[in-house]
Amino acid sequence: MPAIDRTPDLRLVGSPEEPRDERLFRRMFFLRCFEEAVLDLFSEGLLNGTTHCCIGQEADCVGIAEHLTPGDHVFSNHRCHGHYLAHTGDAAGLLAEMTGRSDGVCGGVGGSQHLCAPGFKSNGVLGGTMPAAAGIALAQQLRGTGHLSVAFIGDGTLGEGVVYETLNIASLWRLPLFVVCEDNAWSQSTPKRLNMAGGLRERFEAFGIPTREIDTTDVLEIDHTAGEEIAAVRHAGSPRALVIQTYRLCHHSKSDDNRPLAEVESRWLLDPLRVHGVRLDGQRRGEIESEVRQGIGSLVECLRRAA
Amino acid sequence: MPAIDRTPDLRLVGSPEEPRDERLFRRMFFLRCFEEAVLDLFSEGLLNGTTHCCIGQEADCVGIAEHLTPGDHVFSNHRCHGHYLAHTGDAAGLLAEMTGRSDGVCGGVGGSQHLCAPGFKSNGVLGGTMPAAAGIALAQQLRGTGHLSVAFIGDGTLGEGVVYETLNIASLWRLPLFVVCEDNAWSQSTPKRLNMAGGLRERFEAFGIPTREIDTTDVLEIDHTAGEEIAAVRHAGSPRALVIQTYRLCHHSKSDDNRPLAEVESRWLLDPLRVHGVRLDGQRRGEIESEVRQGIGSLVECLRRAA
Amino acid sequence: MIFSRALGNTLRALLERDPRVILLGEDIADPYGGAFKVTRGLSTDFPDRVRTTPVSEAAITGIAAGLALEGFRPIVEVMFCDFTTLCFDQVLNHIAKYGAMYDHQVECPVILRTPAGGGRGYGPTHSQSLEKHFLGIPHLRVVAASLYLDPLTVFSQLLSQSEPVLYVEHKLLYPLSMVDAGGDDSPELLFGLDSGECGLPTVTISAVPRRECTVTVFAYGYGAVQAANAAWDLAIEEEIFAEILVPAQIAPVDWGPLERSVAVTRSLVTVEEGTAGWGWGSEVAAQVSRRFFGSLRRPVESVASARDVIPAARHLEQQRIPGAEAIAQAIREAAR
Amino acid sequence: MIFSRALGNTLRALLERDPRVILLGEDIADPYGGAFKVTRGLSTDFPDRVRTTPVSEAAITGIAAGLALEGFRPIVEVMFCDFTTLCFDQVLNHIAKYGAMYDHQVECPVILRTPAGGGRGYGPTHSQSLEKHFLGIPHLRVVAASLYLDPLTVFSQLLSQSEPVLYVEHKLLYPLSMVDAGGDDSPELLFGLDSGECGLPTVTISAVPRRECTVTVFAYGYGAVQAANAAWDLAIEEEIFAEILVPAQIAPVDWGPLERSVAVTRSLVTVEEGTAGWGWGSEVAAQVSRRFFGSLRRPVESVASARDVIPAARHLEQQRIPGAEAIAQAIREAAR
Ligand SMILES: Cc1ncc(C[n+]2csc(CCOP(=O)(O)OP(=O)(O)O)c2C)c(N)n1
Ligand SMILES: Cc1ncc(C[n+]2csc(CCOP(=O)(O)OP(=O)(O)O)c2C)c(N)n1
Ligand SMILES: [Mg+2]
Ligand SMILES: [Mg+2]
Repeated sequence: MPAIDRTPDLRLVGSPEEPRDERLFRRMFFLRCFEEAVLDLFSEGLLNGTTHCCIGQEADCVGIAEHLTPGDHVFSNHRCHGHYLAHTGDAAGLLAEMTGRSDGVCGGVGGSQHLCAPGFKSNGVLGGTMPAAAGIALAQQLRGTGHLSVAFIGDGTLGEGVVYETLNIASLWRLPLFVVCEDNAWSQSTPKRLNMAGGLRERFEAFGIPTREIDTTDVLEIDHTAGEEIAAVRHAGSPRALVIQTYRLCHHSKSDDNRPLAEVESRWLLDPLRVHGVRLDGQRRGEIESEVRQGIGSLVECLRRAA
Repeated sequence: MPAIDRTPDLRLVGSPEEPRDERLFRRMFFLRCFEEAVLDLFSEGLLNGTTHCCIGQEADCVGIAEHLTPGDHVFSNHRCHGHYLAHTGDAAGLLAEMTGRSDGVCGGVGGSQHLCAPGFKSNGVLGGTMPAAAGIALAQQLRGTGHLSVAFIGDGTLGEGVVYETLNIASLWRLPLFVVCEDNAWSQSTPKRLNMAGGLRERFEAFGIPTREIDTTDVLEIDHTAGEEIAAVRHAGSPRALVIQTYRLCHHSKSDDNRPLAEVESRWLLDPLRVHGVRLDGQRRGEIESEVRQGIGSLVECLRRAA
Repeated sequence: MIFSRALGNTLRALLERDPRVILLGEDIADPYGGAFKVTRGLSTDFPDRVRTTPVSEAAITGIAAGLALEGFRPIVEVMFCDFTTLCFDQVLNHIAKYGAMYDHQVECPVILRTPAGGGRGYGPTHSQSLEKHFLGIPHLRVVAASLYLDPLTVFSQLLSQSEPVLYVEHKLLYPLSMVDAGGDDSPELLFGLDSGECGLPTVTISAVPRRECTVTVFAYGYGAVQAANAAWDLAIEEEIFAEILVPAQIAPVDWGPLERSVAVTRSLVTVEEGTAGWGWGSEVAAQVSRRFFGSLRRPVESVASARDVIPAARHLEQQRIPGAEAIAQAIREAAR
Repeated sequence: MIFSRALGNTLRALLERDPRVILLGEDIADPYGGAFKVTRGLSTDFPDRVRTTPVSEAAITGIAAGLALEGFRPIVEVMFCDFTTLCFDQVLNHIAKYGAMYDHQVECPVILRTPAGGGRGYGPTHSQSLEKHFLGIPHLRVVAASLYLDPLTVFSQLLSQSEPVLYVEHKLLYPLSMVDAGGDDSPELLFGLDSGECGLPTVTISAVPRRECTVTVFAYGYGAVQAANAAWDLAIEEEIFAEILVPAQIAPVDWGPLERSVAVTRSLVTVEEGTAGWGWGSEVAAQVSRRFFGSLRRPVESVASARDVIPAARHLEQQRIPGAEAIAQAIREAAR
């Protein structure tokens, strides 16, 4: 098994010099292509186990990552590919991990839900990651680093009690914790109305945590809002929450989707690639897409050869 | 060991014919005398283990109990003597339980924190009683009984995640759950400001649960409010919360009190016995007090002889 | 019929015949019907009594406790056994305590069902067999799903009594066919039923009658299937004859059936998928070593998973979870 | 010096010499200093690093996890062992997993300390010894407080390594004096130290040298104190000589010291206060029965609590928790 090269591929992650619009598009498209490749590999039987793609939610991943600096920390959940890739650019490591290779992110032990890199971790046990993220924020506070700890959770995860225990302590101790709640309106097979009473934003505010709610798949809006919110966490050194109303365009994991077809279809109109893609010059967009496709393609090829 | 008589003593619980003002006073004084006796017995070494008295919070116990009918259910916590006595009048059973007698409420197994009677239970594991209370409410709903389930919790217990899990489900399923949060400003040795971020009422409202907050030790106010709130739960068949700002005038358990003396002393001015006691004719009040003292006295005597 | 279907039919039958039965669980409603599809169809027919819940393992377990205290018979599906950790307090400090703590004035017969085990590449937090941590909780029964005993028989017994239960379903059983011990599914193997003392029987499986067996294998879950296969192969290929005992209830252990077998074979292998150490097999080995002190031919062999997390990568997972060959090897040792 | 003081001094010393040490727990701040006063004085001197927390066992354990992942050495006080059930998910699915699950890129050396055990009439939810449910969690060490080993020695070792730890403090130890094994506290008993392999030693206690002992007693917590007393009485009054082994670490078991003793006595009693079945003693009995197959003189005796809740009433409590006499009786049996 030839070792893989895990240095981020600029065709996928873009370069800092690239115009922001293009770079954001490239990075979202990178996540999309990666996950589409993953789903293909599953169908082919080359991957096993389970996986949770974030197709449709790429703007969250990319928009937040824009504002993090080395020393910040991200704690992600089961739906972590996008968060991981936006944070690290390490497509090769993640694909290797999902293939079960020893040169994967976690040597094949973690698999799709349990990733780890400097400043990044994920765990598939819902909600239980929240206090760990708060503990990391406490470490940052005690060290006086000025860094922050980001916790990504889904709407369904608001069912878990430990989330509230954590919000209380984070607020009480003024921890630099930034909670990003990706509200995609569904929790596995369960629509929000069967899962959640009261308000989403109120659940954070009840603990004295300033909370912003945006209903968008537009990466520029997310980028902008995240910038403000993250700056505010850094400035005040205390927690904030951002609720993003979004939608998952793919299955919950691999093949489980019982949502009304019309609902899903209507949401494709708000596909973040589409929303932001129209802003790009058509030709430039085509170039970016083909670069990303090549990047992912060569990666998949490399792993396919090794399999 | 002679068997004790567990039929409620009218000197303690009063009779329905008694004027309400007098009866409410009698019942609060009953709780007070009982617990003072308990603390004495501890000092004498006749009781062992631990206990959590509700001295100062009697108005909550008595005021709520006024509005419950057979078929309703109360789930109480570690500080359960008052809730139990207001619900059952069973002073003999409770004292026997705390003495470790086989004819105690739970045969001496439960002790001070784990009581059980028809329509009543308590458990000393904070917060964990909330879902059980909700489950009882669900049973009542499924049976269409029109009854309700009351859960007593303290302010500190709002630290436990399972409380929020339960609030969400109770609201979502419209369960006839009535949460009474006795906010006595302290959680064991910890003042609220070191324990709690954000607002208390907001924590219930965030889940869509109508919540009323009253700052009082006046049994009439509590009686009145509880009457309205309980009627509302019965009528709508859905959950409500009542937050009562009160104060514990005794130790947390037996001898642990590090609260500022001045704070405690100032709260004695709002002793519910005093607040309501002034409404009574002095002589009548004296009669009631001596009846209650006699009732408790003879009970203690009976157990002392058996010891 | 495959196990998941048999189990779904069982739940349906219980709902039909016992109005006290209520099903709670995450994503158990139609059209999804649960992560492993066991409850598919049930919420459509019993909308009030089959309730999908928020992602709140502790609360739904506690709500079941309240229902049970009021005379209902709640059955909770915990989506993955890995998340029973979140129910641990409710089970240990509430559900299993209420009866005894209140001096038996009440009963709290909650049943938790949960899919356990690896072999599907789900990784460290979705592949565990955590039942070992629930064994030995006073007043809690732990029961394991099996292909050899109709789930309706099992659940009927559980509903006829009043102790709470953790019912563990190995995920690899779901797609497998139930084995009709009396039928011709496995004409070669001999099946028996020792009704024991706990109300649930222990199934015995062997290629030859007990008196010709030289080793007893005590196994449950998917391990029982692997052990039965191993027993057959060893009988055919190596003339090693093992009697497999598959208890329905794994805790408290019903010692009678096991003692009757070990009294003959005087050698024992335990098989479980949980990690080694303080597991099911430890208690069994301790007790059997005591009860048969001086009369066992060999020390008790215990087969279990490595003391480590369960990796996602298939080849790594297979190294840590006991496979057919590990079981066969233990039987060979024990038969000597 | 009494144990609670020795432990408090230890925590103080750790705070002084290791800036990575952070203490978290409910009501641990001054003037209260914790339900058992162990941390008294510490928050006054280290206000940032000794933090009283809300009543949120899961979150504070998880916050400790985050701190540990970032290089701190958090020590969490869980007010009663009974409430470790609420930390169970954080310990099992997070803290104990991070190292291995992330292929050892990180470490998560959280230490949970918790008062356990009965004897004080606190009733069913405040008297338990629940450590048995944590034994056998891969990558978790379980360590028991003891009068025979300075807590500073223990905690220094724990801070020198990177696995998470559950440290169980039997409540009845708090007011008892530490025993200086080399000193003249108990001039009659012989004390020894087998340093073993796990980094923490096992203390040996006996009235006569090992070669004259006919039974080994493996005990921890308050049971170790009871066992040491029983050993002395039995030696004086009945000429029964037992060697008590008190391991600092109870899981994983450090087998070396135990094997060296049992190799001589060929008879073993285990003592624990947790309920019987799937406890510490079960694993020990299983392993010793295997390792000494054919050479033990008698089956391993296990002393543990009844399989039931712990009643509040003192006389009922005493019936369920093993007392000195139950331990002495087991030693008599085992010495035969
Ligand atoms: C503690 C726990 N309970 C249940 C699950 C199973 N599960 C995995 S994802 C999921 C739904 C999560 O919904 P949400 O938080 O909205 O995230 P999304 O999947 O929509 O991104 C569930 C129930 C889990 N992983 N962990
Ligand atoms: C799960 C759990 N954690 C901790 C405790 C210990 N404890 C007993 S009472 C108490 C304080 C409770 O405060 P609050 O809810 O405000 O009730 P109060 O005592 O003021 O009536 C604590 C921490 C417990 N009993 N259960
Ligand atoms: Mg969602
Ligand atoms: Mg309080």
